[in-house]
Amino acid sequence: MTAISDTNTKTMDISDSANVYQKLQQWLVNHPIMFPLLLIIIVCLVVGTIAPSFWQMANVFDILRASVIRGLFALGVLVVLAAGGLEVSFTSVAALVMYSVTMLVTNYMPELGFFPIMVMGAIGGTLLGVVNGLLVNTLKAPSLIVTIGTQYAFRGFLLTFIGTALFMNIPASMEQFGQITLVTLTNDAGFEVKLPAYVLVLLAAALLTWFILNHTLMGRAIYATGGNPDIAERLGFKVPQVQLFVFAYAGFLAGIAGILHVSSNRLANPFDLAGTELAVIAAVVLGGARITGGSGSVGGTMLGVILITLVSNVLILVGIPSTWQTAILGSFILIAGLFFCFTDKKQA
Amino acid sequence: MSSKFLDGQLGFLLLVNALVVIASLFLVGPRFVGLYNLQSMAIQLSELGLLAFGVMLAMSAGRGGIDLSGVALANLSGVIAFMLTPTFATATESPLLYCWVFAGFCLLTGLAGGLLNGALVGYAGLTPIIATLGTQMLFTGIAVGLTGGSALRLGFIEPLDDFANTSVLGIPISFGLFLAIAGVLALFLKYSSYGVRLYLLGSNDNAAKFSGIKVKRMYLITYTLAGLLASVAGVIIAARTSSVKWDYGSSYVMVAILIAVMAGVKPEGGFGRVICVLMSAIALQLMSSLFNFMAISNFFRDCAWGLLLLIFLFASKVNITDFLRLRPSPATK
Amino acid sequence: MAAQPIEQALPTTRDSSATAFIELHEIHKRFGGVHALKGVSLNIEPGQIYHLLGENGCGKSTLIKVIAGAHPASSGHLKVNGETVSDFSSIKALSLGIETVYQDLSLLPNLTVAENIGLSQQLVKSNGKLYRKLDSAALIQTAKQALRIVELPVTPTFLNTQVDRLPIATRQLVAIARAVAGSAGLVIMDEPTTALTKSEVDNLIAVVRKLQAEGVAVLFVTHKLDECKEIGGIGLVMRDGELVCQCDIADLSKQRIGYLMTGREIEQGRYRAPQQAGERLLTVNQLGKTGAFSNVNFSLAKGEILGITGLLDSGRNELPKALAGVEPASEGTIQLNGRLLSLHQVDDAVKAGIGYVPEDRLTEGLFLDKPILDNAVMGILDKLRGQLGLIDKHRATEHTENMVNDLAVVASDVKAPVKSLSGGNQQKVLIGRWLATDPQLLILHGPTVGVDVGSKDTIYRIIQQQAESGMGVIIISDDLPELIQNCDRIAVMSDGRMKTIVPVEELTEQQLYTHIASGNKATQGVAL
Amino acid sequence: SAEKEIATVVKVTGENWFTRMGQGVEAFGAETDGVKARQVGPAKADAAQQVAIIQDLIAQGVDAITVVPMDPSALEGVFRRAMQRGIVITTHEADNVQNTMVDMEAFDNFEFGANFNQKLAECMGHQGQWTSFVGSLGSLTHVQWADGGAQYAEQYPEMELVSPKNESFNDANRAYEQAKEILRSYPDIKGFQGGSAIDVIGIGRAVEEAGLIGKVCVVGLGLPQDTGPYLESGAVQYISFWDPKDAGMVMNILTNMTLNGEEIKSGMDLGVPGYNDIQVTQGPGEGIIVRGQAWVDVDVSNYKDYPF
Ligand SMILES: Nc1ncnc2c1ncn2[C@@H]1O[C@H](COP(=O)(O)OP(=O)(O)OP(=O)(O)O)[C@@H](O)[C@H]1O
Ligand SMILES: Nc1ncnc2c1ncn2[C@@H]1O[C@H](COP(=O)(O)OP(=O)(O)OP(=O)(O)O)[C@@H](O)[C@H]1O
Ligand SMILES: [Mg+2]
Ligand SMILES: [Mg+2]
Repeated sequence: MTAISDTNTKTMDISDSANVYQKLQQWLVNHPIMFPLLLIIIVCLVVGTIAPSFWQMANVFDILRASVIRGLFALGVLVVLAAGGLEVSFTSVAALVMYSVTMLVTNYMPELGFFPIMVMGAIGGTLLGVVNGLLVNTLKAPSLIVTIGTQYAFRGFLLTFIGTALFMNIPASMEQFGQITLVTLTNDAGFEVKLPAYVLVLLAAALLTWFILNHTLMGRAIYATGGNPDIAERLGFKVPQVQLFVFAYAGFLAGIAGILHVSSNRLANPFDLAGTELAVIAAVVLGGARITGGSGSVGGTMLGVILITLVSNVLILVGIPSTWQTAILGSFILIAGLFFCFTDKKQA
Repeated sequence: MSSKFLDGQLGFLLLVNALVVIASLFLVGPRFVGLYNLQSMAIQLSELGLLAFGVMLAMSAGRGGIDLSGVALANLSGVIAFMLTPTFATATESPLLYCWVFAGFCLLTGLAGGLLNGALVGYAGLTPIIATLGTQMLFTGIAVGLTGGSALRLGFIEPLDDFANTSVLGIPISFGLFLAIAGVLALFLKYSSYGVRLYLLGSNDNAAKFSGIKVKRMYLITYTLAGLLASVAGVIIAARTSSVKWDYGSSYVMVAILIAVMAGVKPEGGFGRVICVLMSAIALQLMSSLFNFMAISNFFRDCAWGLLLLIFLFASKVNITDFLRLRPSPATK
Repeated sequence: MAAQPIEQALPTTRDSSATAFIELHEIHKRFGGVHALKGVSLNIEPGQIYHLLGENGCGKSTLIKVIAGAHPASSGHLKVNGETVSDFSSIKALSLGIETVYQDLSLLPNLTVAENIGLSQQLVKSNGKLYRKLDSAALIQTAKQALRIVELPVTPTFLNTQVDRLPIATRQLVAIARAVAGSAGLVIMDEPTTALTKSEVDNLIAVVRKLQAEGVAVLFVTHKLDECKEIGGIGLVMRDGELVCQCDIADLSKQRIGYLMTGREIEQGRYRAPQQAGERLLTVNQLGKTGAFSNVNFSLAKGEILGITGLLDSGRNELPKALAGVEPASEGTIQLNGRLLSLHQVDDAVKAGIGYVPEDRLTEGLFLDKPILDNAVMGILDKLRGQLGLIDKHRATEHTENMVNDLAVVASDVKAPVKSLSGGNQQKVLIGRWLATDPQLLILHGPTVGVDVGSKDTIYRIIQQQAESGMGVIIISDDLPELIQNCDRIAVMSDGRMKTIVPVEELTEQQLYTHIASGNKATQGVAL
Repeated sequence: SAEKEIATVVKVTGENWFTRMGQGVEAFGAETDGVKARQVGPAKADAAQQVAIIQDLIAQGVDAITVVPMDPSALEGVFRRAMQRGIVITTHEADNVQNTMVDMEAFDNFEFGANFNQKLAECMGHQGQWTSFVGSLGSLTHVQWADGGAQYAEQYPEMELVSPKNESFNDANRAYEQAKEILRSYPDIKGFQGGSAIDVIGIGRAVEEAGLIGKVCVVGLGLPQDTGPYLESGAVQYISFWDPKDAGMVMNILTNMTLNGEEIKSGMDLGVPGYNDIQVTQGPGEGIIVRGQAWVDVDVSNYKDYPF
């Protein structure tokens, strides 16, 4: 019947009337996740050919380790983005949580185990996230602008009322957790490369997020809201509830990220993390999530994160001064933006 | 196009300004409204104000419009001008010529950067956030790359320094320029067909397309204007600090947005008045100086800015659907 | 006409409240100043089929949105199965078994077919709570069943297709599938057949019968009387937000319904004597747009009014967009006064002297938040330039006030936002804007959709006036009386081709309908 | 007014370094009568904010401003204007500023850099690859230390300087990442010379995690308490620093002397340890440069003696 014949012809007149190039296009359109993957491969090949020392396990470990914090942030941003919002306050959330929790524990219960500390961080982050959610719901303003506001408010609060001093004497449990290693290699140069255990946290978070997005009603509700809030509302999805959830979840991940940041750095510095927002959003966008909401996948986001980490870590190897990193990231974002615009047009 | 001059927003802003001034008189004393302080505030105001105008234009054009790349472009234009100018004029022999050439290159860079933003938003159809986020990093990155991250000193160039700091009839020249630009911009937005179309476009870009407004070109022009304004800010910054650096004023992005929102510019587009932006910029400058006078922690000021932004959002009535989808999603009709 | 006695020509509707599935009592609905529902009372009984008839903008969609819990009623109350429902909401309606196919289909563009069909049920199961596991298996099952009912394929590829990649007809079927998926007590369909072919419609009717047999009530909103008659059931006629008749559809003649809907005998009388073709204005040659229409040829004389009609996917919506440069044609030529036009954007068309009043005035036509003034003069800004090339506000205001008077727009002040106007007046402002550009060719797409009787008449007279003064006019509409009353010739499109162009004098509605029906596609019922 | 007001403007408020400096400023204010001394600074390391603060201080009509510039060149203009209005301007860690009356350096920056490298060279056995870090290329003194170190190293042909002046942007984590990169790119690296106060922390961590303690030497600027753990673990051998408290004090002393029109001569004793025999030289502009010998070398044996 017409409906189907239509759909078929749609796909057909692409497939048969198309040369390889168009097929590739179409394939990319259907597999947006391939975009960051391709970029990663390109970067690796370029760097690898210029500097063979790039091909070593050490690199993989380092990139994984360096991806953890950014990865956690990115998952939060992904969820908010999928629901059609935008969030830039997560670094402030993380900083506020990590510094106050660490300080609290150090001063009053230095013996506390790592798990309870992590939980405290998660709860703290979630609460701040809820504040974001409530504000977005009540102010009915673009969430980018709302969270810019809270970003400053949270940071200002932290530095005005809680403290500004960097301190090293963090709780033993945190320090130890940062040290736990999964694998230790001794590389040809004779020094050890460790894969820290906290990469597992990112793994767990990724799995959790994937489950929420793909196997819960909330997940579908998130995409529905991102796709078209009015219709979602009409079909019985409680949009405000979705808003609240996504921001709370982003806060939750930010809180955990903060705690991990402290225990891996073995110091608590309230000035840390600020200013890394854009790189994170860049990662999510590179991973194929539309800034206009309703799309995005965990896999893509993780690839985006790895891509960003790759770019900001390996430039020294190929002798590009680190000063050009920002420019390269910027152009990557634009490329990604253009690419996905193009695929959108293809679909329409 | 047609709205009475003194609307609620403007009245409100005037009130805020009055209150701040009165408060400062009590808290700091007449010194606060002394000529010198007024001048120094005016000088500080100019660069921020120009960036805020850029944000206002982008927001008014709708489609989730915003310009995150303003400061980056301002600094980049300074850097590029610094590198190119010496090939045409030397500061020591012909300072005046040097300054004009410098300004010229700044504006050219601003023009180019603005065109890039405009092309990305208008013709390529990128969401303004992504486009200007990308260009922000790109501009910053180029500036860092070119300068290796360090500041470049212009040194003392008389005319440039005068432009930034000396006053005619008590009005600092740079501020005078800023006021002039504001005036022209206001007139232009209210009485030119571009202005009328801009606000129509902002309020419904689909209808704009159907009624023959050249939407793409409108975005191009709008973001180019924003770029130009940014580069003027770049000139003022360079003149004021007699140097150029990639990360100067990294706190301006948010403050510019704050000024715009305080001024009642609707983030979903279609509304925004120059006079209001001017007033809210002044209000912010007054408060910030007041804080400095009272030696209030600068951290607290950040906090206060954040809260202010939220409060003003609360005050302004914003349409719910626009923050859920920054661009109206294709109707299922 | 407010206190018009409701005709109760139906035994079933007496003392039915005992058996009624849904009872509405004195429902009112206001949007800002628009009073869309003015005290509607209605009983809906199990296994009964209803046809909600009425002019555009009379409140049909609003009524069903209230029943479906999408809009809270401004006043009045609503009972389901005898008990009054408090805080009625979409999810509540769904859980009570009220399923809806909205006029805009209300599909989620970025979700798959399966999800669009199956999710509502899962929501109902968890009664709105989102912190639940998604039962993918059940979702697929529901989707498959529903798709089978409407005879769509159940292949995984189709199930996982994103809805915004489907053609409109398929989307409509998906929306219907969603409605019949659940175990419904009432299925509401707001103009479900606009895009369907005859066979699809027949299939739909079969579905409806099945539902009826299962004791499900069905409420159709439609403009297509033949469909109603074929299906049978109770006709509900609305006029300007009021329910003016509930009676067996079989007992209602077209004329009768026309009278009930409009409150006056619809004079088939034409507005003007047919014109003998004057000087050639527009020549369209081999015009085509991939996926929409192809080799369309026709011409238009100065002062002539040409009607274009056809099914929704016949290309009748894309052709005018091509002529207006909104979505330019991909092949063929357009000549105006013998001058060859190249239309890449609307502005080209405007400059060439073509005006296009789009179909949806709310999203495509007007800038609702902006003053009438801006909306009215935006087309002629360049003409309003004063010294320094700046716009002369006085002349702008003057111009707008003249327009408001000429077109009898009911408005307090030209600085009031257009959204504060009533539907008809909004439409007048929109037309006024285009007349201001004094085009040689004016294209009106559904000029009176959502416009009430009074304004309709005014708008027709304006159109005629312009034609008299030598302007060429094209009206795209599926409101056949409208076409017959206003046009000199009527072109019928189907399958992207221009099938026939018929001079109107030798044409009745019935004949026109058969023209639409003919063509290789079988067709659905005649439009009223 | 009877009481003179001296304002000290630092790069950024809150960091331990400048908190310590604030103590010096307070102490000075306390023990000097007729002078009101306070310290202010921006919330963010942003030159624009520092300029704004100074501009407002001028407007407030303070008698003297002494500044630790975020970015010296960005301040020339505002300094000149301040002095035109008869306000005394002095600086610290900015011996290239023209518009200042006195610039105070705790020591000769090249000597300081050389001192780092001397320690490093000893530790490395005067051979092998080494590299240097700076907070940012913008911060002059860091660059001077790196250059001073490089100059000193030239006398040992076996010592090879690789990818010099890595920017840590005053972020321990960034320094850490950079150090790891270096370790991978130059497997035979033997020594690191840190620039900003947190560089050694980041580098130390990298060395520790790479299990290279004892194989690689790390020296640089650092604060005893912050660097303590790494001194203990042996990842960091030496840190040097000058006591920001004393610096803050001396800045204000010199500023006060300038206010009172007292002459500042070589050999003077300012009564602060490390500044008992100051060297005065002509600066790039009108002003003079005052140097002390106020640096402290610290290793695991004695870092506990310094409570900051
Ligand atoms: N969301 C809304 N805001 C303001 N007015 C509205 C809204 N929805 C409907 N209206 C107005 O309410 C009246 C009834 O609209 P409704 O959509 O019910 O008409 P309808 O009978 O469905 O017309 P059609 O046959 O064209 O679908 C119209 O005047 C319309 O302009
Ligand atoms: N949002 C609004 N704000 C203020 N007044 C409004 C608004 N919407 C409608 N009105 C006014 O309320 C009155 C009733 O509106 P409504 O749409 O029912 O008129 P109508 O009978 O449909 O007229 P028309 O035949 O032109 O559609 C009109 O005078 C209109 O101007
Ligand atoms: Mg309807
Ligand atoms: Mg109406």
